[in-house]
Amino acid sequence: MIFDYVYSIVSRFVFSPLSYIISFIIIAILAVIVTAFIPVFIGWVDRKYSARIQSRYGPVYVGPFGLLQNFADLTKMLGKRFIATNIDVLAFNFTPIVVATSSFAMLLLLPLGAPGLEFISIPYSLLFVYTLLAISPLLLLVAGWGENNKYALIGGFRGAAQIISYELALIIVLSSVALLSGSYSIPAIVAGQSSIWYGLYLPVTLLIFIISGLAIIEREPFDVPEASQELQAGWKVEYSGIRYGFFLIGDYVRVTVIAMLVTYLFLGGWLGPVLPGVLWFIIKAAIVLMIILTPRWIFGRPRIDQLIKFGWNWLLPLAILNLILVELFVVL
Amino acid sequence: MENLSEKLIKEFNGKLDAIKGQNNLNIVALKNKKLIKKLSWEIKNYFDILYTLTVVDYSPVFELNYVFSNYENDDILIVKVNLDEKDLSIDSITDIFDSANWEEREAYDLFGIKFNGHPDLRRILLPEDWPGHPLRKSFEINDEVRHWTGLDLKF
Amino acid sequence: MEHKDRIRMNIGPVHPAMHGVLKLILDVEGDTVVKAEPEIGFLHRASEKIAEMRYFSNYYPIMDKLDYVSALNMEILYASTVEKAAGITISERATYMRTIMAEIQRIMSHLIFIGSLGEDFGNLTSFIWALRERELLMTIVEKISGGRLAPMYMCNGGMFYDFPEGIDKDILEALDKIENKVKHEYSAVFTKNQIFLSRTKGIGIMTKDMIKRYGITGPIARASGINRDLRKVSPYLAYDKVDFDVPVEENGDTYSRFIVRLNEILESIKIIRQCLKQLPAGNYKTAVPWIIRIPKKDTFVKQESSRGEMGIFLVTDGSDKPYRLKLRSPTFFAIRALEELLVNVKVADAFVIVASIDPVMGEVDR
Amino acid sequence: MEESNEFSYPGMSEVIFMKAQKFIDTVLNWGRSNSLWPLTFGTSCCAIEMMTFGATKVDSDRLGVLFVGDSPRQSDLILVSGTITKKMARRLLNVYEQMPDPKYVIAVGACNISGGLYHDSYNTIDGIDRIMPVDAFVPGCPPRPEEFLDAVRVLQKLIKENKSKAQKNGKS
Repeated sequence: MIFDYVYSIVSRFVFSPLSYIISFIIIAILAVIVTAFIPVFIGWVDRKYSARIQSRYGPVYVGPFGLLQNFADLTKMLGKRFIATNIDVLAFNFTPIVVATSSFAMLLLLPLGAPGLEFISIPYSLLFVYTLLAISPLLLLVAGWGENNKYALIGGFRGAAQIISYELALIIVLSSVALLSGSYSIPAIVAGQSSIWYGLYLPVTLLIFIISGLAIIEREPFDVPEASQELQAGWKVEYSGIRYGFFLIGDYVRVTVIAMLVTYLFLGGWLGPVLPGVLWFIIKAAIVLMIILTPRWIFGRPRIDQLIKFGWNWLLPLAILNLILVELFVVL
Repeated sequence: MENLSEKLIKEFNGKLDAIKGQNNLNIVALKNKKLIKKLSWEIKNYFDILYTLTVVDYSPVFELNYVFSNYENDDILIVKVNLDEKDLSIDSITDIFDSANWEEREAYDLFGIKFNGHPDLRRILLPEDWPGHPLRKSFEINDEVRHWTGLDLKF
Repeated sequence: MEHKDRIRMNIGPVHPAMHGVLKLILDVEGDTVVKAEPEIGFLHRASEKIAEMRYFSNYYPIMDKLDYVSALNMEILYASTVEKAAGITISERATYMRTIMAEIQRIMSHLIFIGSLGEDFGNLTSFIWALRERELLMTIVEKISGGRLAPMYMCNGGMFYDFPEGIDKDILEALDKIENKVKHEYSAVFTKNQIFLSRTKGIGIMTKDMIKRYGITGPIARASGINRDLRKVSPYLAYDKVDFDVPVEENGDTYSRFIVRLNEILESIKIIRQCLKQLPAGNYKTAVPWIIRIPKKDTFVKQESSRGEMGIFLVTDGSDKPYRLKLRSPTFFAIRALEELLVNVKVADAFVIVASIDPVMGEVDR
Repeated sequence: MEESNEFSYPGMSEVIFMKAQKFIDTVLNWGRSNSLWPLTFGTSCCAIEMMTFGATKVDSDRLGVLFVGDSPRQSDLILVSGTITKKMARRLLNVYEQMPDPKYVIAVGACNISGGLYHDSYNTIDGIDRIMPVDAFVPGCPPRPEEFLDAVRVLQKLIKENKSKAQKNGKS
């Protein structure tokens, strides 16, 4: 636990109440660095990877191998002027701020590759992360309303409908994993997989988790709310400058979070022979990340009614059935 | 096809002229523009669609060329109708040939020919506030026309 | 407003999914379109008026920019019209060369269609792949004519240049590659892709009656079971000397329109191969003076362009310029069908249907 | 501007402020020039070549020109490719005004430079610099996709040297 570690160091030099605040500030700075690193690096991976699929090069000139490309994008967004007309100021600004802070919070709660390497540890971290992921329908509706734009409104409605129909499946799947390990805390879940990974004997659960996870973070093929061909950018259509940059950061952070969750819940986290745990974790998470990034570039986009029908008619019953089976398994 | 134009000419005795010998096209000329609807109903038996409608400005006369075609074979029939400059109006044939709808709107837009009974006779290609009908021979493309942007610019 | 839960969406003329500058005014209830009205005219460049100011030989660049996705088809149509009006006969080699160029252009145009259809239901990769394959043929057009999108290759009486040495080998090589991709890769991305099937099958159905009512021709009509292709009905150029089929589908939905065009690519490949085999020696050009005068007459020529039946009504009066030139464009008629076609579909499907019509606004607005 | 004859040295704080401002400008210009997200205002023939510019052979993404295909709000660069007719001109201006500053314009094709083929048409705008400030022109009818790369390079250079129209007009 990084916070405790920092606090123990700081409290040697500064008296108690102040040291608490100082260590919070240090943690915040560290978290910002980590959070800023993720969109820059994962975004670069995404762009390069998509370029390779499309037999292109992708960014080349900015930094070595174009590594700084997304950093340049964010820098540019900082320097953009703000432009919007007839917006609901509160609703308009609410969404990017919450997206940014919830992305921070998710990374604060998740262990970064080894037990004890999380910024703040609480016993129900998994539930908390789920809550932060599932906050989006509210955000989408508020943003779509606040932007005073028809595309955004339709996008917001679509997004809320989509996420509500998939988040139920996600929480049920999470519960079945928690049931199996007897805990909502990630280290305990990982420790429960020391004999065999949950993903190996719960492959259906893993599949449901990935699908509903993709739907919740609106990654293609589930990007119906922002459907750039129909709704331009859907509920993001009016956002410019760094507000849009927050969404960019939020997008990539949430993709990373889903990849990390898959690794922790189903692929044994940092468990693995010979190599150190962190390395194992990075290898697993990278593979999962690549798998998650791929559908965007090879699938089209289903229609919103097909998507929701799939969610309610297939995914949710399957998840419930899965939960019952796991429960039976645990009880017997 | 020769039969068709002859048959049509017989039916509309005196009102329809045959023009032959031009690139093997079936061309008939309709003398009285009020008969265009009757003729269209007759043509509907043989042809499916209005292929295109060409207006030619021989001021003071505007010549309308209705080109009919069908899906089964290669035949086309051209019906020529002359309109006088003073009375640029003719009955619309949209209720007979639905494909004439936008062609007639285009003729209205570019030549200013009124089609009586057209369901939605508006400009189709040019902005609503465009002055004049540009494809007429009398329309002169001068600097004023070329520099008109329809915008209220300050610089 | 009487309907309180209706939203009016003005889509286009600037919209990532709009083909060119088509504007759609959609009345939307929830996610369903209840009323649609296409609006055109945003690319009306006055091609017909300009024709009255240009010599017959100087009008080719404008023809190029009409249907800019299949520019060579347009050039060939105009050349045929002028030659018919002026009584110029072209050599047999020229007809074969024109057939080859027309079919190359048809493949390129259909590739763009396939790509943009893929893009409109969210698959950007298919679009970039289609452009990649198109680039193979683009290189060949570049080698032959020197131009890319607007090649300016045809002229009155034939072509400006002969085929360069060894081009047939290049063409065959490119065709092999494209045939391979179309048969294998595209079927994986499109015809075997469940999402694509669910997005296109049974969507935007055009009945035979609707096709005839609106006067729609070309691949869209053939997708609805109307077996009409001017290349077969009234063969021009060298189409009566080659063997090819006309792909026809019965359903009339978006999927059929896609399959018809996909199969047309394969048929075009067949035609080009035969033409290259039969290509006779001889003149590629009949000597025609740059400025010609055509006596007073009406000429009407129609040909099968990649989008349907394109026609030119040429009125000449004995001068060196056309007196009136009217272009009959196929998508001008097809776009009007959108008012009926888009009613009661989902907003997302509306875009796929528009893409399946494959409009090129340069040709619609002229 | 009033001219003053007296010459005074800037104070320490002013120097630091100016230096800091210059540093921030340099960083921002670096970001701006390397991340030009285009709004693809494709109306006609040039639009097809513009797509080729983003596709396999030429690949605009190498220069950071990412075709997001999104709204004007998120774009920095408007690629006006294709003839602008009079009906379209007001839409073009409308879209241009929806883009946040600093924004740049590249006019593609002969029609947008001078009218080109359609110079004697009654319905086209002869050169869009008549209605909006243009940073770079791409000649050709239509231009080859490689020429787009050149225009982007020119624009990047202009931005880095603080010479683009947006920066000159104080809108950065």
